[in-house]
Amino acid sequence: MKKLINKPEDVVVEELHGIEAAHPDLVKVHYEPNYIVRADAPVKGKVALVSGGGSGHEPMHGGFVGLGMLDAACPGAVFTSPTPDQMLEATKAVNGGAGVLHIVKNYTGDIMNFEMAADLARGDGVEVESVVTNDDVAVKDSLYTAGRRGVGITVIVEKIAGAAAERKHSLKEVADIARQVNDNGRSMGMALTSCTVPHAGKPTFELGDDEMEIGIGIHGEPGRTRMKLKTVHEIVEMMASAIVDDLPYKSGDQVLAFVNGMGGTPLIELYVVYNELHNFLKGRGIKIARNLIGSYITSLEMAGCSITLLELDDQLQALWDAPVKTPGMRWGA
Amino acid sequence: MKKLINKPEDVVVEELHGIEAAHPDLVKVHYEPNYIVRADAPVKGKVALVSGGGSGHEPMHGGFVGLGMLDAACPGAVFTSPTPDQMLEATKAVNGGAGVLHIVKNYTGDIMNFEMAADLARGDGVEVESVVTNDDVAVKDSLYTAGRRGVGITVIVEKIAGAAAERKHSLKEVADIARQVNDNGRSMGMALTSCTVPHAGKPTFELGDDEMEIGIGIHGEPGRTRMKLKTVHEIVEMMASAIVDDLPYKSGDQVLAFVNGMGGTPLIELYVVYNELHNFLKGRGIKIARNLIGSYITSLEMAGCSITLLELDDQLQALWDAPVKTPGMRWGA
Amino acid sequence: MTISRDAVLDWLKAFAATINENAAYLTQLDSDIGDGDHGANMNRGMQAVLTALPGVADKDVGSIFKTVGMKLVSTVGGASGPLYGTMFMQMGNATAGKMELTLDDWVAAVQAGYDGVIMRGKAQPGDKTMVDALTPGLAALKGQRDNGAAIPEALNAAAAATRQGMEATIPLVARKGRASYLGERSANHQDPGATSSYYLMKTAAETWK
Amino acid sequence: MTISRDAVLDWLKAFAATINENAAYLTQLDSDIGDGDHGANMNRGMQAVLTALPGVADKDVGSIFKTVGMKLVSTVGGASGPLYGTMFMQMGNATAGKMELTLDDWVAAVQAGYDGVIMRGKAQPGDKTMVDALTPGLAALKGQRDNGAAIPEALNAAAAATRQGMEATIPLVARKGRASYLGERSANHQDPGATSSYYLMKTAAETWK
Ligand SMILES: Nc1ncnc2c1ncn2[C@@H]1O[C@H](COP(=O)(O)OP(=O)(O)O)[C@@H](O)[C@H]1O
Ligand SMILES: Nc1ncnc2c1ncn2[C@@H]1O[C@H](COP(=O)(O)OP(=O)(O)O)[C@@H](O)[C@H]1O
Ligand SMILES: [Mg+2]
Ligand SMILES: [Mg+2]
Ligand SMILES: [Mg+2]
Ligand SMILES: [Mg+2]
Repeated sequence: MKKLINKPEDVVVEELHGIEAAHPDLVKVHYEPNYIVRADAPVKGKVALVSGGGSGHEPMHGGFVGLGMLDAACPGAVFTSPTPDQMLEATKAVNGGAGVLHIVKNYTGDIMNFEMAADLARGDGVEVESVVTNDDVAVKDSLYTAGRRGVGITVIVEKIAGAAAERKHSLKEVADIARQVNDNGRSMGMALTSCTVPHAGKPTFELGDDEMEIGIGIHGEPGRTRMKLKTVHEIVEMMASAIVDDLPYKSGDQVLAFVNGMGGTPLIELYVVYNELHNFLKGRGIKIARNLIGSYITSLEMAGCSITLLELDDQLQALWDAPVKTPGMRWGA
Repeated sequence: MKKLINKPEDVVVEELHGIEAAHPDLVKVHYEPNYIVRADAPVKGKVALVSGGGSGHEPMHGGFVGLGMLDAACPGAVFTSPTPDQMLEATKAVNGGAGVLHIVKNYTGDIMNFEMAADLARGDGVEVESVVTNDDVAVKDSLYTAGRRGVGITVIVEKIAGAAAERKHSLKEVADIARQVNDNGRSMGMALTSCTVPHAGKPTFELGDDEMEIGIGIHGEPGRTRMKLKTVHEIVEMMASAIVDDLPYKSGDQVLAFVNGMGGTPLIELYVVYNELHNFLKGRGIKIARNLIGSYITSLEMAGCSITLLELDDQLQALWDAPVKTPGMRWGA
Repeated sequence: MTISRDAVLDWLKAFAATINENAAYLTQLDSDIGDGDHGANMNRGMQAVLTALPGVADKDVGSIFKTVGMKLVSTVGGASGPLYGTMFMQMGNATAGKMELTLDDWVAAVQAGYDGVIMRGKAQPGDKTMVDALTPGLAALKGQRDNGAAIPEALNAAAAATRQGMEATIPLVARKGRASYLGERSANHQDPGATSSYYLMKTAAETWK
Repeated sequence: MTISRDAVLDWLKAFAATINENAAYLTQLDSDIGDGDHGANMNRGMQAVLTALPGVADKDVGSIFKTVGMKLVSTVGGASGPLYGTMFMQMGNATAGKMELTLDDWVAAVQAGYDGVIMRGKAQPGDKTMVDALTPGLAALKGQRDNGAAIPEALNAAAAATRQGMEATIPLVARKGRASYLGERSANHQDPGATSSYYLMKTAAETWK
């Protein structure tokens, strides 16, 4: 295992120390339980957004705390959902009196821990709503299963709902906008390499030199199919058509296109992916009105990418364009 | 070789197509010869900044074209200096009448190609100054050698000189500020893995599972020493003390600290590095007044990091804080 | 024969030790069909539980179990944190005030814990989760109790049934938890949570004999 | 015997073919002590030169060389682009207007090209660059000319000396170019640019015999 770390068990806390030292103007870090809040929390009269999940997906979620995005993020151990006490304390710390929205990725652990935290917070008199993201078309959806994973759309939900909260929309309105984003968003991911969880010490899965894994999640889980490596043209076609056909996105639609690196993918490749995606969508009559290209929701050092599309309307586009000032995403401020 | 590409020989042009499709509001792309200019070029009465170098270091340089940073970037083949005709055309395209500054990393190829381009541009009546960056303390400096490589400081020179140009400083003033940044900046890099140049098809160097390479450059060149993998605490101590002792940076100094990922390093590790660097500098009485953490000057998918320090004064700090709006670096706008 | 408060503490220590010894194995099982952290998760939780036990050494069994449950909830995270945490908290409710447990008390505790896992995780038998290990284990325990078995006998039978339930997860295609994302590829692997649940019943049988 | 304009074109084609055949080898040499692109760089340049040759087929040797130089400058990049480009442009200056070359003309051309490389790259013999191959090559050529040798003889001697110069780069520690960053570790490797320079002299000897 080759990593820039000291001991596997110290990675998350040392990362938090790094974030605290780097961004005192933007965030404050609380330890035991661990959570990150924006420097000016709680913001009176504003709906507060709390998210969280396992570590190893940086900049998500801790890098998205700040003006126009999250009020708090709760980092768990690497790839492990944080615990209800983290979420409860974070929820109380950022509650500005207008209620708190929990943004939860659809994983059994995240759902259950946030559920317990929300129950406890409500018991303490805090108004809490939860929005679950589940945009991964690689997973078959059914009433009898855990359902689709929450992946790339989570970043966009946090940005857009964060902008809505900044405009002092009510808790119900912010939650509805978050749900609208999730409902109109779809994603799919692929990996060229596995990642190595620090405390596991070896790659989660093994891939041959000429193989790739299609339909991976963000936790180094193997995907649904393994196949021979293909050209980026073929890879994007596979992923984008699965996404486009699922919602479906139709000719004439305006979308936000998000090309995401999994942590070990260089930007040069992401632009090559974006070029293919641009051409693919053009062929389907779909217009990219906004885009985001970079490594925003990652799986440690995994090489690979994911594609997320969101159907935009005027309101969502304006909220996307609104100022954001966080360690991991910044514009207009 | 596992990459999200079609054919090795098409990577750079397809990347340029991706950049062109993604950022029409910020940049325009010209082909044959290849260069990227800001969308509103030439800016009348402003000194224009032109940089360039081999591709594979994204977001540098193409991602730094825009308000407050570069006016043009010339991408060469992967890890190969661009050619004089690219630089000449880019220079003429962005010349707003106040002269053009060439920002050149100190590599034989870059120096010679930019030299030829500057001669040609002067022949065409354009006023050109050149600034060479050479901040890599891993390389022994001497009159008889090629001298130190230009690495991390290049990003900071482009940002700070870009801000100075935006304030309508003269060509000489902008060049002097750029040289001041270079003179007060020092860097060092290390690698956990090699990278693979697309047309070479296999890793430039081989590292054992328990080895790392210290003192690498940004072209997948092997470094000066290979050693057993150490903790991040020890690695940062080695790199930071080489940097600090070189200028030297002294107790009481205010610095900009730049922790850079080489392309395949996840952000979680960069924050762990930053935490160590913060503690190291604190121990030396050096205060980090500003920081930059992320993958800004990369070597394809190489895993590893570099550290750059710049001694700040009030002017440099104000120029660093000034608005910048490019695909790869953005704040205040 | 009854199970004393001290015996309960001994069981918890034995369970923590077994989890510790098998952490790498549990993580390996979870790497195959999940995200490779089940062993680390459970070990982190049970080590935290060990540090909390001295504080409740003189408390009733219900308080001990509730403390264990809360500790697990606040230190494990993931799916197993709320599931094992809820299990122990519900076992605590069912044994509130008791300084020792009869077989009936133990059956009621396991039933309450089991119901808590179902309430929290909404899994059904056959979904390839810890529920597949616990369901036959609980059934065996009740059967033994109804037949008037002694505690060691009943616990041995429950452990054996739990083990069978654990092994029966191997051919299943997961419908809950992370393993469900793998679809058909989740078959031919033993569920990690079912395995840690087997350790729970096995260490009880080994401790209370 | 003189070297006709057509023979010059044949030499350039032979050089391009040799670079193409040995591109992977040159890149391998450059991977060891540089950045692994010298073969790709030279090949990209010489392939571009091939497409430009028909346009100057009826021109004088000076024009042919200048076109080659400009094509190399605009397509190669890196260190070798300006170096080989300047070399050919200076060779073009030295042969302006000539429709064929005597041995004296050729010596003057190589001397001019060599001076261009030194002017552009400021390397000295012993720095472990292409200069180390060209220096003995040029010296041998001049010696042969002074001794009244015929063209084939002179070229063969020059190629042999260039080869020795190339091989002599192996033990050197680089002081110029990327290899210099390796310090002592650059020793025990043959310089890629010295190798491509050997191909230049070797293909001349093989073509003009
Ligand atoms: N809905 C559920 N109900 C019951 N048990 C479940 C459920 N989901 C997952 N599990 C159990 O949790 C185990 C995984 O736990 P763990 O790896 O610690 O958490 P995570 O899946 O969050 O990484 C699975 O092996 C399974 O037995
Ligand atoms: N200053 C110099 N003078 C002469 N030749 C040089 C100089 N620097 C480098 N070279 C030659 O250039 C060769 C490398 O060329 P190439 O790999 O194409 O360019 P780059 O080093 O830019 O990648 C070296 O092997 C060496 O022979
Ligand atoms: Mg987990
Ligand atoms: Mg090169
Ligand atoms: Mg798990
Ligand atoms: Mg080279």
